[in-house]
Amino acid sequence: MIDDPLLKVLPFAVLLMPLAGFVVLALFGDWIRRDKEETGAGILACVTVLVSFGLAAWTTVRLYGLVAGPSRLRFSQPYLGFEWMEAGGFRVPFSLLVDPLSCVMMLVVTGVGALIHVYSLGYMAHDEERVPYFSYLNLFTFFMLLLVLGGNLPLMFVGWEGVGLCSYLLIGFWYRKQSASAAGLKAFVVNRVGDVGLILGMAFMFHALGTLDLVDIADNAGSLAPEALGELGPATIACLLLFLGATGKSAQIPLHVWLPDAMEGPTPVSALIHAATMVTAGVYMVARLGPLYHVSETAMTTVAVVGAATALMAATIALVQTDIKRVLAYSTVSQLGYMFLACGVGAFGVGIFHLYTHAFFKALLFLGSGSVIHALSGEQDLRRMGGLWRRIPWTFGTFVVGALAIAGIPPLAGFFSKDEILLAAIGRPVLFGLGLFTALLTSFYMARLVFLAFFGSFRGGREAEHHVHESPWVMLFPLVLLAIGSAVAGFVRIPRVVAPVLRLEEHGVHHVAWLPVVATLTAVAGILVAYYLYQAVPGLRARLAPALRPALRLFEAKYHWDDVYDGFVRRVVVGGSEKVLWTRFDAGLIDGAVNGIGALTAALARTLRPVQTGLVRHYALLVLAGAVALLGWVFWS
Amino acid sequence: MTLSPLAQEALVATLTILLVVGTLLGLFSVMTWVERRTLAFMQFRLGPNRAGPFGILQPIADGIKLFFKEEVMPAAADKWAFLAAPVVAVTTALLATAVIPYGPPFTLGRWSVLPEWLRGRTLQIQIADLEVGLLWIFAIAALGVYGVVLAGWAANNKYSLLGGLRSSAQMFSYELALTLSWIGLIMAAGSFRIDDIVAAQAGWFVRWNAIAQFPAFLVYFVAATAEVARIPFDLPEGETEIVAGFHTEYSSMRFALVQMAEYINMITVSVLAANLFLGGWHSGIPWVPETLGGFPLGFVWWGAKVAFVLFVFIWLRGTLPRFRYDQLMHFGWKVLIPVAGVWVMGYSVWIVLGSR
Amino acid sequence: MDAALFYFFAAVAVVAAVVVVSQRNPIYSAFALVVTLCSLAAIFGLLGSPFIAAVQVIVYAGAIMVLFLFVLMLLNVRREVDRPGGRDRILAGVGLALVTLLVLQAGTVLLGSRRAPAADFDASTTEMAKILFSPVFLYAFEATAILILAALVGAVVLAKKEL
Amino acid sequence: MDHASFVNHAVLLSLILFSIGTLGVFLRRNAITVLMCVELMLNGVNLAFVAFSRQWGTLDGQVLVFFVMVVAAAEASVGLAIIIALHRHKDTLDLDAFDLMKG
Repeated sequence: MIDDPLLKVLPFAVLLMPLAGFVVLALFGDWIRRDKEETGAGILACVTVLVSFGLAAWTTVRLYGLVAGPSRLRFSQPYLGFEWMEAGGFRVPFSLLVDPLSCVMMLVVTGVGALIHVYSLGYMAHDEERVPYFSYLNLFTFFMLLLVLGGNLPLMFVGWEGVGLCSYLLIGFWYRKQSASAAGLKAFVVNRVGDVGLILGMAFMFHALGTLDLVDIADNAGSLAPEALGELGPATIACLLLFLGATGKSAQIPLHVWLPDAMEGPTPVSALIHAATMVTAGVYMVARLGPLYHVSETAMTTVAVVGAATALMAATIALVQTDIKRVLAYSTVSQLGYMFLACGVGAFGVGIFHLYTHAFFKALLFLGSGSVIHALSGEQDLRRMGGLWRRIPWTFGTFVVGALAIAGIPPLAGFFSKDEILLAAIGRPVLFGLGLFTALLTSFYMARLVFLAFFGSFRGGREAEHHVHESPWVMLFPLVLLAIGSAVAGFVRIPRVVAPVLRLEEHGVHHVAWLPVVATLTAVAGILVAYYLYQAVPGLRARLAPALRPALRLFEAKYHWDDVYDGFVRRVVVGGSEKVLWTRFDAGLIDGAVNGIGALTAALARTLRPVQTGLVRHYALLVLAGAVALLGWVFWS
Repeated sequence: MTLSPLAQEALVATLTILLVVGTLLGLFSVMTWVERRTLAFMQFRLGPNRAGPFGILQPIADGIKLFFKEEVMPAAADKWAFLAAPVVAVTTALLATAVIPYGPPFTLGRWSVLPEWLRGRTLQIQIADLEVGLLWIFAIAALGVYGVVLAGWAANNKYSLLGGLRSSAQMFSYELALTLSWIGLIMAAGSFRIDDIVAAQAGWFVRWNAIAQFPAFLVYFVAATAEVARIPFDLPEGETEIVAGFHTEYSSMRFALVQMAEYINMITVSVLAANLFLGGWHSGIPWVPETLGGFPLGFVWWGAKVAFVLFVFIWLRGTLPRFRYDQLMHFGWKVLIPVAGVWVMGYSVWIVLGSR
Repeated sequence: MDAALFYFFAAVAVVAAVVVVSQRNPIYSAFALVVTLCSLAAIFGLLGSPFIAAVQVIVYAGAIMVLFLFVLMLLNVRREVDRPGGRDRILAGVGLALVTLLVLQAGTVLLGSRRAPAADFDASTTEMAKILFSPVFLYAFEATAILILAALVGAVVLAKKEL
Repeated sequence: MDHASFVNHAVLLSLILFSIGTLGVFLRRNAITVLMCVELMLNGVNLAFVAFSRQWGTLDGQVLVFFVMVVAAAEASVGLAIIIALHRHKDTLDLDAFDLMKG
């Protein structure tokens, strides 16, 4: 156990900075809002997160200096000194966990978060409701930090629900727009389904291991008997239930439907919550509980299959989307599937690695798309863009870096992490094939996006063309930094960093020499196809379309997920509620009981009312009589 | 003649009481003359100088005059209350003097005129040496309000009633500041007993509370002036507004009683000022001997201090105009009490820090 | 000596208390109550509690009763109106009966638990302060400060015509 | 000589005062007098506390007396303020005049 006085305090400081920002903005927001021109609220929010980042970096450096020595370590569990819950053997202290994994997550959250806060200064400059926006953003950062730093599952769950709440608030931020508030509700409701799994999973976990402490879970998991494929042991049940929670938060099949709709929120929110941080919480949780998942073959397989299927499905949907943000949203879903694929084949560190690189380039892409939208005064439709690279060169440049990174072109960040995932999956031909094919699709749809948006001629009309303008420096600055990050982040070997946390032996990495070449070629191929279809020979698309019609129609309908859910909800839930719960249960039983009690009380009151004469002396007499009676009772008994 | 110890105690106590009350009553008469003379000098007049040398017999003349005047009682007055009020006033005024030490403890010489058991005995002119001395004074001062209220109410005269209300409001407003100004002294001495507070001021005169706790002294002096309704705080008897306040309807000996109560109160606060703030019977210079030829010099220092404070009261009367009533209340509640409160807090912090 | 004083003050207190209740003029009641309070203070002193005795006079006689008198004068209350009526008489009868019962009950209990005074008893101000500022009573003591403040504000709000 | 032998009688005195106060509370119609009678009751209780404190040789009773006084002060100030407000409202202090449950 690392016992360092500073590490007992620093994580709390990291955690509480954004909370402080939120509290100040929430309490004194009206006062700050009074001056219309100033951006005080935003600057305050940025400063708190930046300070938090600085403290996180300090924590990391400190920790790194301490763990350089022995390899088997129990990591620091700073403890606030009070139990949050305690009942019998069930004990939940308010403790945080500082280890390399949470440090990586913490740095990603605060680092990317800070850049997005800064970006928001520019993006939200003209919004009336800046103050609530920044306060939500700060609150989100706090909960996200709680999620990644929480030392036990219940604490993590608090963060988990908190980010869900902030996500809901921010998706529906422009609540006057019907679709936005609907999307917020959808995200919330869909996530609830996953949360049920999470809570049940926690309960099972406690049942199986007798602890909810993350370090203890990792330590005790090894003592459980391995459970083979199809065997329904406690670990399998717990893992599957928890994974249900993960699919909710991380938008995996079957609970992925909320994420594309979540794009109704402001673009920086999409970048922060729905690309870089919150949606990766599921991956983080699975990786964090890696030692437990290892016990259950079933769970591992489920994770891998769901991940791969989601990756492929989302990538195919992304091919046909015309909304720039929706393309990126499906891309996110797909990349999250990738991460789960990595986890499912046992390479949890690699999953985290991809999470980490993905945070850079996907935040970059979202912010870049935000910059494009900003430049076009709110236009999001790819069909009304084109030729923008000349007009907004900085946005274009950084966007291309991000696109190449996600496509997996060396030496950008995406190449390394994707290469590692494929390497980890190489023993499973089907999964490997799916992964490789998804990589091809990824590079294809990203290239399509770039070509449609930035090349060719402008299709948005002459009037709109005049207004196209490059974004202010507060927006470009984070883009540049993220572009640099996307370029170099891959050189940090995250899997090795987090290995001690995951209790994984440093298995001999057998390099497969041809894999990088194949992966690169796949990516290049995707780009080339896109180039031919969208740039060099535009007519080719029309000729190919009839042949692919059924597939394209399926993609455009998003595999009918929403229709199925809609049908189910409308028939079963709404119908059942109306016919049984509302008319019978609510109106009949509950209302009847309430009204009955009310009537009874009224009747009783009518009989007792004469007692209330209103004369003080009568009351005094009664009090005295009561005292005499009481004294008599005490005396005579 | 030999007496039992209990009888000895009783005899000494009775003598002390007689001495104190007699002195106070005498001092009251003298003070009326002193005040009039002093004021006259300040205003380039002569003042009463006819009766006796320098007019020193003037108080006796006044007394005789008042004694022979007709007593008038308003028809609508509440008889018993009207008669009781001056008595209550004088009683409370005298009760307050019971716990005050008058001068230092002294040892009687072995003079042959004294009975055997008194020779060489150490005595102090103090009626009761209570552990809660200052609290007693505070309590009795609180009761002093009743004389005023009763007098104001009993006469059934609106000027009296208003005067009574004003007086009582003023008295208990300033009582708070008065008491708060004592807290610092009590903390410094660690006791409510007045002798202890005097003892805590022994040594160099910088240890006198008037210097060591200057703000408290300021508050005390102002509040005491208001408490005994002296100029500039003599609103209760502001003759331009409410005739003579609560004692408008009093005449003859009852008027004299009311006056007596006021003068005794003034003497009490002066003695308290000397005892609590001006070092009591300590000379303020350590090398001055305590006795001179068997005579305790403390009486000299103590008497000088009391006389000085009394003089200042008269001096104020000759110098300052009267406050307006709202100014009076404003000053008492919003200036004096906060100052005293802040001083108490600051001083207690100082004590806590000092004890570290 | 002490006992004689006690019985004297006890008699004064009881007589004055009867006057408080029987007087129709509330001003007389108030003065009678002051007398009761002061006699009680004397009794407290005789029971060896000088601090409580002083506080009794300061708080009750010096503050609370002055407040009563003030209000009486402010409202210029003279006499309670006579209003003969059966209701009052019934009330008085029932009240008297109940009080008698109370006295009988409590008296039996109290007389049954006679107890000689403790041998060592030190109620000096210092001892009082020690117990008052001990953790047992400290928070209650601080709470009374808040209570007084609240009462002050409440009284101002209630009694003022317009704020 | 046991100089506080009258302690038991002090307890009785407290009972007497309490009863007189209680009687006053319903015999008097004047609101202020009633309030004074309540003070009388409280004082009876205070005396009991002091007497018991003397009997048992502990100071807890005295501390409670202190608290009772504080509460009595608060009660009197608020009570009198209410009486002033009532008097302004109905121009009387007769308790029986205030028998309406609303303004």
